[in-house]
Amino acid sequence: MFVEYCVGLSGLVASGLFIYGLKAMSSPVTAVAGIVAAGYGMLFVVAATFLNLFNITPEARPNLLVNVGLGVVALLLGSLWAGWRGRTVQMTSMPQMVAIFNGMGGGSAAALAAVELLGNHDIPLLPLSVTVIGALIGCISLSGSLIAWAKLDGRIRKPFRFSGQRAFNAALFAATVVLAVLTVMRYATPSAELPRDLFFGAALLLGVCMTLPIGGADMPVLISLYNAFTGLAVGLEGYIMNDPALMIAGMVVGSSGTLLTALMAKAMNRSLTNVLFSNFGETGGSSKGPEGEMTAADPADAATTMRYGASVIIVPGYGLAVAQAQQKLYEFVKILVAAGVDVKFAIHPVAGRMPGHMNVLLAEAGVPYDMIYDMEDINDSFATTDAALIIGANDVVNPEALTDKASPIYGMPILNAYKAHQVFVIKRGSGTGYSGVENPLFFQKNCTMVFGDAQAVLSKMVEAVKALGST
Amino acid sequence: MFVEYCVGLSGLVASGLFIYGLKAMSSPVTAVAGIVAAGYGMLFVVAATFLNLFNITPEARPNLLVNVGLGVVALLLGSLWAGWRGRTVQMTSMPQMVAIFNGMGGGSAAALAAVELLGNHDIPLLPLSVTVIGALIGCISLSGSLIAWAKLDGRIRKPFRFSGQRAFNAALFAATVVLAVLTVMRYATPSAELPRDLFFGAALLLGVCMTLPIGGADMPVLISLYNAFTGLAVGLEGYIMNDPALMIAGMVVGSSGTLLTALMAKAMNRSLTNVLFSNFGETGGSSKGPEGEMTAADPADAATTMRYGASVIIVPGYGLAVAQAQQKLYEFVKILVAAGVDVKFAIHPVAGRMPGHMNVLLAEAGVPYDMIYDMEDINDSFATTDAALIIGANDVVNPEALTDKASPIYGMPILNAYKAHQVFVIKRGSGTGYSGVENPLFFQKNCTMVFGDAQAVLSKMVEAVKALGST
Amino acid sequence: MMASVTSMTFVIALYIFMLAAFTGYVVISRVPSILHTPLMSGSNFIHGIIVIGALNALFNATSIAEQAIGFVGVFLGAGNVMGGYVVTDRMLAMFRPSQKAEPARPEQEKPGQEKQGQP
Amino acid sequence: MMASVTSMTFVIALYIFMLAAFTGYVVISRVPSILHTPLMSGSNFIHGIIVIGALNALFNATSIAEQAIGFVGVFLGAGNVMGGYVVTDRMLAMFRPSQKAEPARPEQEKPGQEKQGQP
Ligand SMILES: NC(=O)c1ccc[n+]([C@@H]2O[C@H](COP(=O)([O-])OP(=O)(O)OC[C@H]3O[C@@H](n4cnc5c(N)ncnc54)[C@H](OP(=O)(O)O)[C@@H]3O)[C@@H](O)[C@H]2O)c1
Ligand SMILES: NC(=O)c1ccc[n+]([C@@H]2O[C@H](COP(=O)([O-])OP(=O)(O)OC[C@H]3O[C@@H](n4cnc5c(N)ncnc54)[C@H](OP(=O)(O)O)[C@@H]3O)[C@@H](O)[C@H]2O)c1
Repeated sequence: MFVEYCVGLSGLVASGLFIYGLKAMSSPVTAVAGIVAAGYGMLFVVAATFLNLFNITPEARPNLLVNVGLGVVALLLGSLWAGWRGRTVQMTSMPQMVAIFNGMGGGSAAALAAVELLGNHDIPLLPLSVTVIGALIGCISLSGSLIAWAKLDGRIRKPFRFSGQRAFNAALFAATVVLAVLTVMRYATPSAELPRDLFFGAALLLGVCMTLPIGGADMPVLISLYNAFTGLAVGLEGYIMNDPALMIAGMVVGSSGTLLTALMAKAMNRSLTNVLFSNFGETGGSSKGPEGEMTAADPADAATTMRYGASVIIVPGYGLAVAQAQQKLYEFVKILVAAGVDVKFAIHPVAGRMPGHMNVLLAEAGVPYDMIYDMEDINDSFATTDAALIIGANDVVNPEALTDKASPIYGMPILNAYKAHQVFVIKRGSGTGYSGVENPLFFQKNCTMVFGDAQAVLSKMVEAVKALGST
Repeated sequence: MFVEYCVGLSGLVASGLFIYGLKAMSSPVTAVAGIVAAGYGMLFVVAATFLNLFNITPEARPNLLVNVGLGVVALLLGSLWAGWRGRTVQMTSMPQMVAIFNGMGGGSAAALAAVELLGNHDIPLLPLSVTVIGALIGCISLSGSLIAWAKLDGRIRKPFRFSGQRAFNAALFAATVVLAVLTVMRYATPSAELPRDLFFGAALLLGVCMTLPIGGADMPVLISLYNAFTGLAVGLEGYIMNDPALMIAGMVVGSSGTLLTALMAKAMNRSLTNVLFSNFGETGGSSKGPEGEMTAADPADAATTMRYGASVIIVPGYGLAVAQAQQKLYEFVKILVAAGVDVKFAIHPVAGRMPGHMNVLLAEAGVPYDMIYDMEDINDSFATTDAALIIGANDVVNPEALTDKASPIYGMPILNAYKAHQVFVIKRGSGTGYSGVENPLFFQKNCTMVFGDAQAVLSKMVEAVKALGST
Repeated sequence: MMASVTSMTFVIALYIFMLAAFTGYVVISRVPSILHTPLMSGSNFIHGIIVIGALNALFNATSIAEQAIGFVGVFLGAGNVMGGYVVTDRMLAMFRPSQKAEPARPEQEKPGQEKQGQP
Repeated sequence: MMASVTSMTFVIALYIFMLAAFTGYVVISRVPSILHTPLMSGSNFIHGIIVIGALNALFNATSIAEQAIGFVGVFLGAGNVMGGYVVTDRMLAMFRPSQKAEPARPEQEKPGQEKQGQP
């Protein structure tokens, strides 16, 4: 009894700390303290779980030592591997890393369900159903997250599509549900194992098939969705384990993750169904528009113009992240600032491929806060600025979003870079952005293209301005 | 079983609606929908409670009809009386009305506990203790709220104090706790009833004695505190009734009420201990300062000056509520506006005696939103305004708060009415406000006093400007 | 004493209390001070749910004393519910922007709107 | 299978789910979009608590199959916990205003501050 109380109360403390931590994470000022508090909660509750060793079932007692050994080894292996990966991963690969860790959680929930379904415990109908539902969601989250990881990491480059895919997925889903029902009724059937094993296989396959057709650019939204899925699975498995801490932590994540997914989709001007079923992220990704009127310049000329300008606003986009050029960019900016140029960064809320992507990147490069401006705060300044330097951004500066009702991005607020006296654009060629639409800004009179990889171009720019000296 | 499920789920729905309702109440736009949703939740859960009639204990079955009859009569009587009182009460009497309703809730929780303790149910130690603690808190809330009501309603005019009162209260509290412990141990003692009855008596007395010494002006904070108390009592009694809906609703109110109390105290520049133990609200309430330099004028003169001014800012305060003069005030304002005067209302966050007091009053009189300004928004405008009209406000325009470090209200932000070209003050005499400090503004050169009850003075002003015609 | 489908252990009760307390805290923490009074009476209304506890006690009353106290409990609880509701509703009705048909400064009426902040 | 002090009925479980879901909703509803990524990884970390469920299952394993699956479950869960924590911590560290020793625009860093609104 005493042990049970300790374990139960440790879960209470931990779930309280989790909620506190999540709440604290709603502001950058308190966020660090929040995650640390949640971390202590986790440490505490995991440690307390070992008290359950005084309480294991009689049948498991002979295996005690082996089981504990396995548990400790698994804990160490899992946390060391993930800790090492997490420490060393590059900031630009963050989304796929989160995808893996999330998939692991879903897998853990599915494994837990599998253990429950393995032993012929006499589980009543209701908990049994909950177990199976949790397993289904956990499996989808596991295999789906792995596909999302592979896509973001460039292991799967093309979305995998065939005609009738949607019908196939629907049929697969139906089959999985049927297998789930059969699994629940397994006590009534003579051969219990087959439907159960098939069920797990089908659920994993479902996650794969659901994720394959969705474009890589939509993956952040999907990862957030699978995050909510894992939370839900954890909550449901918590119920069958009679562990309210699992239920609470899982459900809190399930609901907050769902909301977060919706908020992300909204910030991208999309709906969730649109993300899941319309494959918008890939259509026309390679369409080329009229190129005739683009003016090109070489990096040194552009850099010199900016060096002798009075003010420059920098608009970073996804291309900056791809080129990993944030350090070089800041180096360039520091030289401009030293030369007396007034430099500001303008960040669009959905620049890049994940929310806050550019803020994270620039923060990593060491750009101070007070140089970074939100869209609302800076949009009026473009008209009075000498030069706007657009680096690997496209959709977020597309004036068509303001004017062309037929455009797929119509209605999205943009950064008014087109109003600047002179606009420089660094990009590799005439590739379109995420939405696949042409950007008329690039054909404007006051716009000069500087073609090349952002990292390479910026290196040349740095050299050029350095060569000018600081006079 | 079916009935039990229905009742259990009705509680689930109701507590969800309560939480939704409270959340919606955090913005004026959604608040009405929120309280309506919570109302439906309550209706639903009360109706579902009657399903428990299929489930009563065998011993109670012979009394079924009588009990149901009593229940229905009590429900009707209680809700009709309270509904009638709630509909007809004047807005200015709102705080004391809330106090009564809150006390009723506390009393209901205490009564529930009493019924539990009456029957010799074999309650285990833990629930028994929870019952008694809930009873204690409920009783304090009941009798304390009644005293608060009596004070606010003018039935008890003077705070009741004697030397050694604090020691007496401490002793009473100790005695109550001892009686509570005896009650919990009643199964061990031969005579069970005596300590229990004494306990209830002592708890009720404690509520009275705690509240008596606190000044009437501090009552709103105290009512909010007792509101949290009742919530806590309800939550605890919910535990012994095995009713999670009660637990949730009670605890939500318990915690939100505590926070609300702290926020209120903070808005008044006080701490909660300060409110409970220092009696600040009454000290020096009748001290008279130097009167020599006050300039007085009669209502007609003051009104005429304003009528021919270009701009007037009106600062309402507690005295407006006392005089119930909000309608007259708006009548006066409408005439000024018709005559082309630019009139604005400036509202201090703690003007009046409850938070948002002035907003409620002016809204009641029909003053449109766009004439009402927050302190931050209007404070810079006083310097460029022809006349400030202060009606029954005192502390909130006291410039001492800005300059005099020794003043008890030092540090409170004020409305800068003293900067206006000309200041008119409507009050009955030279009485001080809530904090009991003299207001140097009234002795300023540019300040003219218009003595009299606000309602009477404003009536005269209305007559005076009407007589001038609208030219 | 009541429905066994809602019976729970003490530890589970603590979890529920924790969650409820936290919920109350978050829900209220951003209320503007102009709404403090309606909020107070609104939460006052909500703890009126004690009336269903009192009703259950009265339904199971076996002695005159229990009936009497139960009756008082239900009466008080019903008063809390109805009074709290009516008073809150009346106050909130005054805050309705439509009342004066002047929907002025609507953006100020959503004090808690999400705002994209700078890190 | 686990401690009886935390056993609960289905209805009680629904109450807990409801409260937890609501809590998650309120807690997140005002997060600025710049924090969406750390928040995602932070909540990812939190559902890593599944590792204690997997640990309990492993501790009670009686067959090789149960031990194997339990081992995998604990491994995955531990990875979720540690990975989620490390990644979140790293990202949030970048948002620390002290990093660049330029505590500029601190008022923008509290996007959700209570604001006295006009009714
Ligand atoms: N932030 C989010 O949460 C999120 C999530 C998912 C999707 N989205 C969407 O992503 C878009 C973001 O807009 P954005 O303006 O940042 O990016 P974008 O519109 O996707 O444009 C990126 C541009 O960068 C260029 N580029 C690629 N690699 C480069 C390199 N190595 N060096 C230089 N340039 C390079 C590309 O042109 P070239 O090929 O010619 O070089 C491309 O036009 C929006 O449509 C948004 O809705 C946002
Ligand atoms: N809002 C809240 O939540 C709250 C709650 C509790 C306490 N408080 C405190 O209450 C104070 C509020 O300041 P306040 O400026 O509104 O009021 P105040 O400082 O209390 O002053 C009220 C003034 O009204 C005058 N008055 C009274 N009855 C009148 C009548 N019938 N006709 C005309 N005048 C009348 C009084 O002077 P005469 O006697 O000379 O007429 C008195 O000086 C602050 O100190 C605040 O901290 C606020």
